[in-house]
Formats: sequence, C-alpha cells, structure tokens
Amino acid sequence: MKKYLAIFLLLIVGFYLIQAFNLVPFGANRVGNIDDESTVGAYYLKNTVPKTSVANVVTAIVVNYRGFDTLGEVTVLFLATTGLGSILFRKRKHGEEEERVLKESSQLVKIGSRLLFPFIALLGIYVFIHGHLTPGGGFQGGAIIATGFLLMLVAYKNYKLGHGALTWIESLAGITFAGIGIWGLITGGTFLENNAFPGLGNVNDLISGGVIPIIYIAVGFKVAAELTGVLDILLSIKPNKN
Amino acid sequence: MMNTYILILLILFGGAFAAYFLNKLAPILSGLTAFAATTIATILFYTQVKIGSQVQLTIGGINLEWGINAYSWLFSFIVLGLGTLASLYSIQYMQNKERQGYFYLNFLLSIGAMMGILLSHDFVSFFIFWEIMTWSSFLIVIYNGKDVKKIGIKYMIFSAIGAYAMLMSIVMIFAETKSFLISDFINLISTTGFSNHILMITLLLIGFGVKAAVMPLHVWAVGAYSNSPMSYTSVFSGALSKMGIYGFGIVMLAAMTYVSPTISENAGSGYSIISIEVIKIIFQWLGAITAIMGTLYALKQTDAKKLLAYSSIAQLGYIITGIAVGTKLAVMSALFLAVLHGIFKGTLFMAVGAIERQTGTTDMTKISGLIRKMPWTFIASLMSIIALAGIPPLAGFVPKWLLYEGLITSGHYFLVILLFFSSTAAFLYCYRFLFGLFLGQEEEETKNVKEAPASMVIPMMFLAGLTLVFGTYPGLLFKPIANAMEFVGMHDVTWNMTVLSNVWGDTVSLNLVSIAIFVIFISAALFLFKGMRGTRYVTTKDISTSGEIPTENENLTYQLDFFKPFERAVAPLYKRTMDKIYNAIGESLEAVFDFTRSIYTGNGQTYAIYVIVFVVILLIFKDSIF
Amino acid sequence: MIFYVVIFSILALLLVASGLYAIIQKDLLYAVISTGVISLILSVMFYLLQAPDVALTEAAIGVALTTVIFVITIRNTTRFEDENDNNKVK
Amino acid sequence: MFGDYQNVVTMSVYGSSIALILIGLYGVLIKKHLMKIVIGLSVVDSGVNLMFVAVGYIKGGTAPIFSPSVIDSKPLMVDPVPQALVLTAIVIGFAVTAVALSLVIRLFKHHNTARIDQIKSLKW
Amino acid sequence: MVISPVHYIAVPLLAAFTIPLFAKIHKELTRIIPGIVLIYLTYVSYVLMSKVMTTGPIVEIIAGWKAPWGINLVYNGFSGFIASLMSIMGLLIWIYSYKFKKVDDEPALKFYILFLMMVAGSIGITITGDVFNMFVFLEIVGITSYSLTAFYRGRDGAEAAFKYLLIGSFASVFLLLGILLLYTHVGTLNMAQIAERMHTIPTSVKLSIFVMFAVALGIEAEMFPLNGWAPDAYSQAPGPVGAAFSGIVVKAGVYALIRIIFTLFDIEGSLQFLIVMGLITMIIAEVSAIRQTNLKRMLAYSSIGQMGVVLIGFGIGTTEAIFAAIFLMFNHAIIKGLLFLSGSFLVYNDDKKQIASLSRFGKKLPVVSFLFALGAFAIVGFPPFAGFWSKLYLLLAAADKNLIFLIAIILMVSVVEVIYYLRVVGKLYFGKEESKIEPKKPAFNSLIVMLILGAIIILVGVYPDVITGFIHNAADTLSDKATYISNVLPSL
Repeated sequence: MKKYLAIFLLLIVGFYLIQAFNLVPFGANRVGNIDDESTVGAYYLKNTVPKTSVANVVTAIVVNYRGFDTLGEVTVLFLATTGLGSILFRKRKHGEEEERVLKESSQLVKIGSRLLFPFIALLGIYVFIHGHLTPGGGFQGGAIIATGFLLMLVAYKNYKLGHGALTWIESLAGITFAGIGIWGLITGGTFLENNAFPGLGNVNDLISGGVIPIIYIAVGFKVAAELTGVLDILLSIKPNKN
Repeated sequence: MMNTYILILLILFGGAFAAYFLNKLAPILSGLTAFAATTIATILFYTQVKIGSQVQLTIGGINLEWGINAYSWLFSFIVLGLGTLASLYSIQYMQNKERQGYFYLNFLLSIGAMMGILLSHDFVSFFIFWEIMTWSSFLIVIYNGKDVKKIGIKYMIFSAIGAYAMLMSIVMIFAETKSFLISDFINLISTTGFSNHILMITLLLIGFGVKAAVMPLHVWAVGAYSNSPMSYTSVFSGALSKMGIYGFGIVMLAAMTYVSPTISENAGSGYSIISIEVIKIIFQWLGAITAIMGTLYALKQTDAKKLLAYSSIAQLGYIITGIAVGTKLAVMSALFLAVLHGIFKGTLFMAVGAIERQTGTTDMTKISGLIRKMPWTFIASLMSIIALAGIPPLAGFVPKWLLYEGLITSGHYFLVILLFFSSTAAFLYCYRFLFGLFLGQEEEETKNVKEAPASMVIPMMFLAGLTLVFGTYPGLLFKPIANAMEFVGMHDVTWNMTVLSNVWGDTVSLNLVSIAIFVIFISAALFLFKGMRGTRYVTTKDISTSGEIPTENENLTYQLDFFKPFERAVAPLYKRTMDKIYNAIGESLEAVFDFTRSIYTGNGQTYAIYVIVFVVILLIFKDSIF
Repeated sequence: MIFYVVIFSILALLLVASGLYAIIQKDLLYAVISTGVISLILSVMFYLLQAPDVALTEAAIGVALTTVIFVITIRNTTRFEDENDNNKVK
Repeated sequence: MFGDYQNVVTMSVYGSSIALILIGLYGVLIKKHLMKIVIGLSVVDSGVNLMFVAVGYIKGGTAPIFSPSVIDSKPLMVDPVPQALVLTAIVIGFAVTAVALSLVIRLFKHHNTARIDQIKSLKW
Repeated sequence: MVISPVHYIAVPLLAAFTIPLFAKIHKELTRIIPGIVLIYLTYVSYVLMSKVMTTGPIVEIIAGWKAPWGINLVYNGFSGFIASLMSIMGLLIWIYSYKFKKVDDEPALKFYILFLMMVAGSIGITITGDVFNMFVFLEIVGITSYSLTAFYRGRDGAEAAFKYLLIGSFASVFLLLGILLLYTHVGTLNMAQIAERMHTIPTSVKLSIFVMFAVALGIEAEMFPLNGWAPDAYSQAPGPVGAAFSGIVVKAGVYALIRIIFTLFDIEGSLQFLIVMGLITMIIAEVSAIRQTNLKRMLAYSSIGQMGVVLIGFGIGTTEAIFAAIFLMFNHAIIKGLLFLSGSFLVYNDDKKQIASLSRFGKKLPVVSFLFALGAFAIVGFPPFAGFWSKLYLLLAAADKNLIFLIAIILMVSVVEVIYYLRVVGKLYFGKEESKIEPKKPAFNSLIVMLILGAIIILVGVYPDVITGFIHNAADTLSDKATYISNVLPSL
C-alpha cells in the first residue's frame, strides 16, 4: 500500500520535474553570445584567459571566481572527518593498540600495492599540479591519492598512517588556502584575491594563473588527507562479535 | 508629578525585590519591608498626588500616559488601604512560614501592579500591569504547593484567556484609532456608536469578567481564594478582583454614558442586532445569577475559607448587576459596595487567617466556641458579617438599599426578587460562619488557643471600625463616588452625608438608626455578659443521650449538614455544571491535542514521506496557492 | 552522429537498470557495487557531455571511495536487507 | 549534432537523470534498511549531478579548457558554471554519505538492527 | 586590515584548520581558540553594525570579482542584525559550555571545532549574496549539526541525527534542483541579479522553482510537515547545542527562507503561503507540546511553534509586521537559549529528561530554577519581559491588516503555551514529592551566561528601546528590495 502511494507520489514529482526541464532544451545555447556577458558563463568564458591566465575555465571558476565555495567545500570535508571522528569515537582500553580488523592479504596483493602506490600518488599529484591546464585538479588528484592510501590500508593489516603527518598536511593545506585568502585582505584587496604574485604568467604555462595553482595544490593535499582520514576512521571500527 | 508616580511604583516594585533578598538575612525583615513600602507608598500617594495630573512616556515607540482621575482615585482606597493593612497583618501571620521572601516579592508586585493599573491611561501600560498582577497573584496562589494543577493552573488558564481576549481587543482598538489611550477608545465608542464595535467590547468585558469572577468565568475563584495565604486573600478578594470591576466600569459606564444620542445605534453594521441594551441585560442577569449561585454554594461549605470565597463571588455579582443596570442609583450602590466589599471581606479573610494561625484549621466542623478565646477576632468578624448581611447600622445596609431602589426605579423587578432571595439566603451562611466558628460549645482541641497577636488584630479592628463609620456617615464615601461618576459621565449625582432617601420620599437617617441600634446593642451586650455569669459551659463530649450511646451516624454537631433541608430544596443548583463543562472541554481538547502529536511517529521514513507529500501538494496546486 | 545516439541510449538504459538493481537487490553488497556502476556510467556520460573535470571527480570519488566506504559499512553492519538472510549466512 | 535523434538523446540524458532521482527517492521512502536508504540518497545525488552537467551542455560545444590547440580558434564551449557547481556538489555528497554511514554503523551497534521502522525510540 | 564581513567566515575557518595543530601544543587550546574567535566575531559585529547604522549597507566582494561575476557578501541592516545575534549567542553558548567536557577526551576537541563552524556556517548563510554559496554554507551547518546531534553516545543521538540527515538530504536535493533551474533561466547565481531577472522566467517554471526553494529552506526553517526531525534533534543534542539550534541554526533557516521570498521571488501568493504555513506549524507544534513529558522535547516543540509565529509575522508583510517578526526572532534566540541552557541543568542527571524528575528542584537549584521560570514567563509573553513586546507588535501589525481571525488563533495557541510552561514551573517549585534525582550544580561560567541572558530578557522587557532601533533598520532593509539590488549591482 505504502509502496503504491510512494510510486504515485513520485510519478507526480517526476511529471513536474519533466515539465520544468522541458523548458530547458537539451543542448541549447543558454550561455548566450560570449561577448554580451549577459550570463556569468559567458563572462567566464570570455575573461578567464585574459584576466587569470588559466586555461581550464572550470578550474578558474572553482578556485578563483567561486573560490569561496571551494573553501566552504573543503571545510565540509574537514568537518565530515571531524564529525566522523566524534560519531565513531570509542574509548580505547588502556594499552590497546590501534588496529584494523581485516584479513591478512596475500603476499602478491601486498607487493602489488606497494609497487602501485607511488604511481598512484604521482598520478594524483600530477592531476592537481596541472589542474589549471588540463582536466582535473585538487579534488580529483586528492581523491586519487586517497585511493592509493586505500590500497595500502586494505593490503596491509596494520599499515601505520602517520596521524601526526596527516594532521599536519590537513592543517597546513587548510591554512594555506585560508591564509592566501586573508593575504588578499591584508594587501588591501579582497578575500582570496589573486594578487600575491606580480604577474599572472602566460596561459598554458605550468607556472601561471597567480595563486590559483597553489590553492589547487593545497586543496589537493587537503582533500587527500581528509579522504584518507575518513577511510582510516571507518576502517578502524571494531566489527560486531556476535 | 511624574516623579511621584514613578517613585510610588519604584517603592512598591523595588520593595518587592528588597523584601525577597532581605529574607535571606532574616525573614522578619521582608515583612517589615513590605509594610514599610506600602505605608510609604500610601502616604506619598495621598499627600503628593492630585486628581487630574498626567505624565507622558514613550517606550518602544509606544506613547504611554499615566495619571490619576476621580474614578481610579476611588479604587486606590481599596488597593492602598487594604494593601497596607494586609502587609501589617502579614508580618505576624507569615511568621515561621517558609519562603517568606517569595511571598512578599509577589505580594508587593501585585500591589504595585494594581497601582499601575489605576495609574494607566493607556491600554498598553494597563495590560502590562494587568499581566504583572496576574502572574504575581498566580505565584501566590501556588505558594502552598497544594493542588497546583487543579487550582493554580486553572486560575492561570482563565486569567490567560481573559488577558488575551483583552489583548486582542486592545490591538483591534489600536488598529481603529491608532492610539492606545483609553480616552480615545471612549471617544471612538461615543462617536461611532457602541454596536459597531461589539467584538472588541465583548472581548474587553471577557477580560475584566474573568478577574471579576462573573458567572461562566468564575470557576477559578474559589480555589484561588482559599488556596492562597489568608493575608493575601484579603487583598486578592478585596482589591484584586476589584480591578475587574474597575475595567468593567470603564467599559460599561464611560462607553455607555458618553454615547451621544444623535448616533443611531443600528447604523450600518453587521452586528446591529446586538445593541448596548442587550449587553446590559446579559450582564445584569449574569451578575444576578452569579450572586445567587455564589450564595447557594457558600451555604454548603464547611470550610470557612471556601464559604468566604463563594460569598465574594456572590458580592461581585451584585456589583456587576449594579453597574450593568447603569442608572445613577445602581451605579452608586455598585461602587459603594465595591469599596465596602474590600473592607469587610478583607476583615473576614483576615479573621479566618487569624483562626487558622491559632488553631491550625478553618474547618467549621472541627472548631467552635472561639468567642472566649479570640474575642477581638470575634468582634471584627461580627461587625463584618453584619455589614455583609446588609443590616443597619453597619455600612452594608447602604448599598443594598440603594441597589434595590435603583432596580425598582428602573423597573427591573425580577432582578430585585432574585437579589432579594440571594441576600436572604446570605443571612444563612452569615449565621453559620459566626456560629460555626465562634459560638457553640468549645472543643477539646481548641482549649489552648489564644488571641491573635496585636499586629493582626489591629488591621482587622481598623477595617471593622470603617464599616461602622461608613454605615453611619456614608457620605464620606459618597463624595469620591460622586466624583468618580462625574468623571465617567454621570452628572448631578445627589448625595447626603448621613441620609438615604428614595423616590417615594421615604428617608432613612442613618445617624438616628445607628445610634438607636448602637444603644440596643450595647445594652444587650451588657445584659448578656451579666447574664452569662451564671451559665454552665458544656463541652461537646458532655452529652446526655437518655441512656443510648450515639452512633457515628448521628449528627451531634450543628456544623455538619447545617442547612440540610434548605440544601435539599435547591439541590439541582448544586451540580457544579460549569465546572464540569469546563473540565470536559479541557480534557477532550487535551486528548485531541495529544492525538495530534502522533503525527510525529518517530519513523524517519514517514517524515520523508511527509516531505514528498508536501512537495506534491505544492506542485499540483502551485497555480492556485500562489 | 548515430553513434552518440546509440551510446547515450545504451548508457541511459544501463544507468536506469543499475539504479533499479541497486534499490531492489536484497544483497547489499551487490547493491553497493551497483551504485559504483552507476558512478562509472555517470563518469562516462560526463566525459561525453564535455565535462572531463567532473568525469574525473566522479570516477575517483563516486566509483572508488564511495563504494569503499559503503563496503566498509556493510562489514560493520549486515550484508543482507532481510534479517533472516543474515542468519542464514552465519 | 544529433539531427533527428535529438529527442532520443534528450530523453536518455534527462530521462535517465530524472529516473535516477525518482528511483533513489523510492528507495529512500520505501526500503526499510538504513543502508538502502543511504544508497537511495547517493543514487538521488547521482541523478542531480547528471542533471547539472546535462543542463550545461551545449550542442557542438567543447570542454571549457583553452588548451594550446584551441586557444586561438575560440571554439564554442559548454557552460562551465554547472560543471564547477557539480564538482562542489559531488564532494559535499561524499561528505554527507560518509557521515550517514557512520551514523548507520552507530545505530546498528546501538540497536543491533538496521531497520528504520524498528529504530524509533524517539517519537511524539 | 579593515574589518569587513568576510572576517565572519575567514577567521573561524582559519582557526578551525589550525586547532588540530594547536591541540598538539596544549589540549586546552582547543576550546580556548574557538572562544577567542567568537569574541573576535562579536567585536566584528560591533564594528560592522555601528558602520551599517551610520553609513548604510556594506557589500563585500570576494576574490576581486565584482557582482555578479564573483561571490559577494551583503551586510545590511537585516543580515547584519541576525549575524550579530548569532555571534553573540555563539559566544554566550561557548562560555556556557566551556567546561562541557574534559579536553582529554578526544571528541571534546571536535566538539568545539564543530560548534565554531556551526556558528560560522549559520552566519555565512545569513550574509552571503549568492544562492549556491548559501547551499554550501547550509551543508556546513548540516554536517556540523548531524555530528553534534549524535555527539553523546549514551543517548539516542544517532537516531535523531540520522532522521535529521535524511530530511536534510531532501533539502539539499531540492535546493540543488531549484538552483539549477534558476540558473538555466537567468544565467546567474547572484541573488540581486536573479531578483532583477526574475520577471523573465515563465510563471509556471517560476512557481516550480519556488516550490523547490520553499521546501528546501522550509525544512531548515522547521515548517510544519517538514519538521519531523526537529524535536528529535533538539532533544538528543547536548544542551548547549540545543540552545544553538534554536538560537542560531533555525534563525539561519528562517533567514534564508525569508531572503528567498522577499528578495529573490516576486510571487504574490508567497506571503499568504507563509501565513498559512506559519499558522499550521504553530498550531501543530504547540498542541503537540502540551502533554509532552520530556522537557527538551517540549522546548523543541515550543521552538518550532515560535518559528511558526515568526513566519506569520513575515507573511503579513508590512514593515511593522516584519519588525515584529525580527523582534520575535531576537527574543526567541535569547529566551529559548536561556530555557535550553537552564533546562539542561535541570534534567542533567535524568537520562530520559522527564519533566516529572524535576519536581521541587526550586530548592535544590534555586538560581537555575528561577532563571528557567523567568524564561518560561518571558516566552509566553508576560510583561514586563522581552517576549511581550514582540507579541504586542505582531498583533498590532496583524490588526492593522484586519486579520482578526489570525489574532484570535495566535492568542488561543498562546493559552496552550501558558498551560504547558506553567505546568513545568509549577512542578519545579511545588511538585508533589521531592525528586530523588540529585541535580547537577551549575558551573560558574554557565551560571554567568544564564544570568546575562536573564538580564537581557528583563532589560529588553522593561526598556525595549535598547534594541528596537536596530530592528527597525533591519525591517526597513528587508522590505526594500530595490535598494538591495542597487547596493549589490551599482552599475545596473
């Protein structure tokens, strides 16, 4: 009964969603003439290269135009890790070692993971260093690095994550991001203003775009650290023994 | 002038907090503080304040006006007089009781709030003080901690209903006049007619009616009166309920009498069926019914406190009827009774309080024969009871005479019959009160009872003396009453210092009456005291039963089932229907309310379905909703 | 460009199918893997819709990490939606 | 770009994203198991993300990246804003999912069941 | 460095990121730093509010991009007032909870970070001028709220948090869809520009978008059929968090809803919609509270009911009504804050938080009981306490629009409110038998906070003019849409 009611309700919702999106034809050009700057999309497409020297417009938006959102988003991840820590916290008995309750992996997996890990990490770093030039960036790179750590965590039963190092990375990355923002304020500009370097460099150079790559690298480290932290917390839970 | 008003309120409110904190040092200090505060306030008020002075204030963008006029001046007698005497009385009464700081805090707060009500010329400060008065009295009602739910919460519910009705009316008035001044409201009524504003007036009357314990809104009163400490009940019943009368008077008298005759009462309004006459008639009858019911219930009580509480309700009924009738004589009698009721009911509650303090109970079946133990209390009670019953020479006679005359001259014969019936019945409980407590045989338990301390007796005797004074020289009160009536628009009220007259030319010279009765009384007393020398005192245990041992079922005391035959006659009236109706309404409402919260099933998914249902409803009806 | 049309239709069908599977399947492990499949298809679609950044993100976060934390949770709770099935396994 | 098949593509992109949203909501509303509810939420999120990207797509547009090969030709590009927004949304969705799962674990440890209709100690 | 609205966000964020490092130096720093930040935010509020009152609204752009190209923060009379209120409440609640947990416990470190970010996120919702940015802040508040609700392990916090998360996810889904639809039609995310271009959207789509926004933000504002999560979350969260929910988080939700309705959309019926929804919310919530045996749950229902009244006030729509509604928001933050803070001491040692268990606590905890009674008197609107004035102004505004029926219902519901609050007060002082539960004596810092709140209640009650100037300014700002647009987009 409840099932059919739900289906009925959802069909109505679906009908109205379709009705609403029916007026938004797929593939139509809603950005408008780029030179008009009538929409923000047009403005970004027109001005990103001349004004920020960043080739990847999405990166420019994420890190610079809407950098405030990204700061908030990084904070959400940070808070999720923190919240996870408090939700799943349990008092360790005195002298109890921190351990993940996983089955021991085979030697093959272990060696494979160890071999793979540096490459994964390198890939991640590459992705976020080139975030302003090619697709990808801090989130993607950070997530990739986190997968590398995941591999290690799963393969090695007692893989020690340097908690201190994790905290340091996490905090320093966060401080870098927020600090660059505040630097903009201190130098008389606005929060997160791209004015730390005298020039923005040439488009498509590795060193270009002012602080944008730096922020994205910070975001990358931060995301990697947070995601690894989440995985670590979740993997350290003791499963039920019933 | 401004300073005086604020000073008076500051003394009372500040005294309240001082009393609260001084209690920590020594309980007696808070009592003394209360007495000092009320005394100073009274002296200040009567020496510094002149009728007609006003001050303007602005708080929160609202213009307030405080002032005193002849009408509120009249009511200030009860508030300040009774307040001062009751605080003096409290010092000893409250001795050794717990939480004195709490008591005096609220005691002074309510006195201050009542003064505030009298000072207010605008509805906002009126309402503020009204609410302060309400919650401070509520806090005293629950002071004992007995029956908080049944009595305290009931009182608060009714008060809240009344207060919010009043608040609703106030905002409606403001929407119409753009002013909070009471005078502007009266102007509005007088320029546009009464019946166009029937809703706001009804709401105001409900608000005042609750405090004045008018018939369907009276159910809180008995519990609240009898549950608070007696030293406060004297103020509660004597003065606080008069605030209801005060407001009632403003609406009924000022609004009615100012209506200019040129306005057609039925002009252009949807409410035209209900005219001013209908409201008047409704309240006349409500008042009369309140009087009868109050009296009948009073008869049945075995607890002196409850008896007095019901009697208070009955007396308030007289007052309401008098005001609602609205002729000069009726109004005069009502205002006279309002002041007088404060005096004698204050005394009686104090007397009961004294008995309670000395014997530990107020149950009339348990104590009797206190006349020898507590003679002063007896005398005060006797005088007040005589006043209450309306027998000359004490003051109670005056308003009764005036009221009957007012009713007869304005043609309300049936009301006269009703009220006459009720005041006759009132004799019964008056007698019972006196007899049950003071006369009759002495009980073993009350052997060691002593008279109350002087600080309790003095206020009682003072008030009892006032009934005699006003009974002999009613003109002392007629003067301010006439001024007050002048203020509310009833001009040319004639009065005489000592003579009551009626339209048929009969006159009663109260001087002569009282002198005559006084002489008779004194000689009778002398005779009794002389004659009593030779009598033998019997105790309740000293019974001769012709050899038969009485069973428990046999009624050996007068106090129990005293008026059984009479009760049987009026039994149908005793069913407490109002109370039952309210309880039923309250319970069923609560059950419905309780059912409502089962919406929150505790299942998160159900909440999610609510969200989707809400979305669907909004989406489907979006064109008609928005 | 019939090629794209066919690809899109197939991807859409797969998407809906794996969505339904994820909801209907009683074995939570399969359901979770099915959500991983959704993310995978999604990331292909994103790529086809000229959103390589989003595609990368979805691939890294949606396919890998989300699925993993789901699996970890299953390890810590129950594997089957029905309580009875859980007992059977044990 | 798609010629006569425009409708088919529209249907498959919009249709599948709305279908995902509805399927996910169905799971959230009907399935009793907490895990299933969280799975449903993540399916809904996927649908919304797809919708974002689909709406930003422009026929014949390229990815909004001015790589050296296209920087001078200034080709038509798809709207970059929804893509940027969806990046944020994906990460936030992950964070919420992680918190939800941790709550599921705790609820399971506390009640020893993961059925939402049996976890209602708070009601009325 | 000139103090500007972005400090509200930047400083707490920076602090939150650094706290884990400072924790390595000394554990105590984890709770001191949030306090310092909150003190600083209060100072920022003071500076900025005095600026706003003299020179008018402050619009700050972020990252050097002018609106509508970048994100901007709008600090005007209304948002500034709410943000200041939030920062002050945040500071007070932080002082209150200073000794909340021993810092040696690991979650205690997280508590203060989460709390700080909850306050910062709520302020962010209030001052942002961009719809998507609002979504991000809403998620910050959401995540912190879920975690804080589930903070205690002994209670059913996880259950409450899960329900909250479930409904909160609905909110984010609908908000995202709404933002997306809005963006496709107007091509911008800046609130002022959206408002300006709103008339270009076809009506039926506009309504659909509005429905999505209204539902999403209605969930945060605890509108009736959307508020199932609220009583659970309030009652299971730690005491100070409950106070923060009613004093800070809900305010952010209501603010967002109001900002959307008043500034973004120009739909005629939306105000009536607010009145009706507010009315239903109020009635259902207050009525549900009457036989509640759990003190915190009762307070939660009362809180929802008050939010309903706030919505009614905004729905009436005149400047006077908006003034009354904002006043009510202020009063509610302070009074309900006091009630939650004192109430959580009263039921501290009762796991089930039963009202019955605080029988005769008036003797054991005199000051706390007194403050609770004061709060109860104030919230039901007894003069001379703060709650009276907002109620009076609201009724006056309603009467001005001739909404007699509405006034009658509000007052009838107030009677219900009187009943259940006074029951508790009666229980507190005159319960039948003394409760066997030993109360927890309040710590000095908690006591100070409650006393400050009590003093504010009395001060505002006796002399409301201390606050009405700000509120008048706020009400004027909200009702003036054109000025908002021209402040943000001066060139247009």
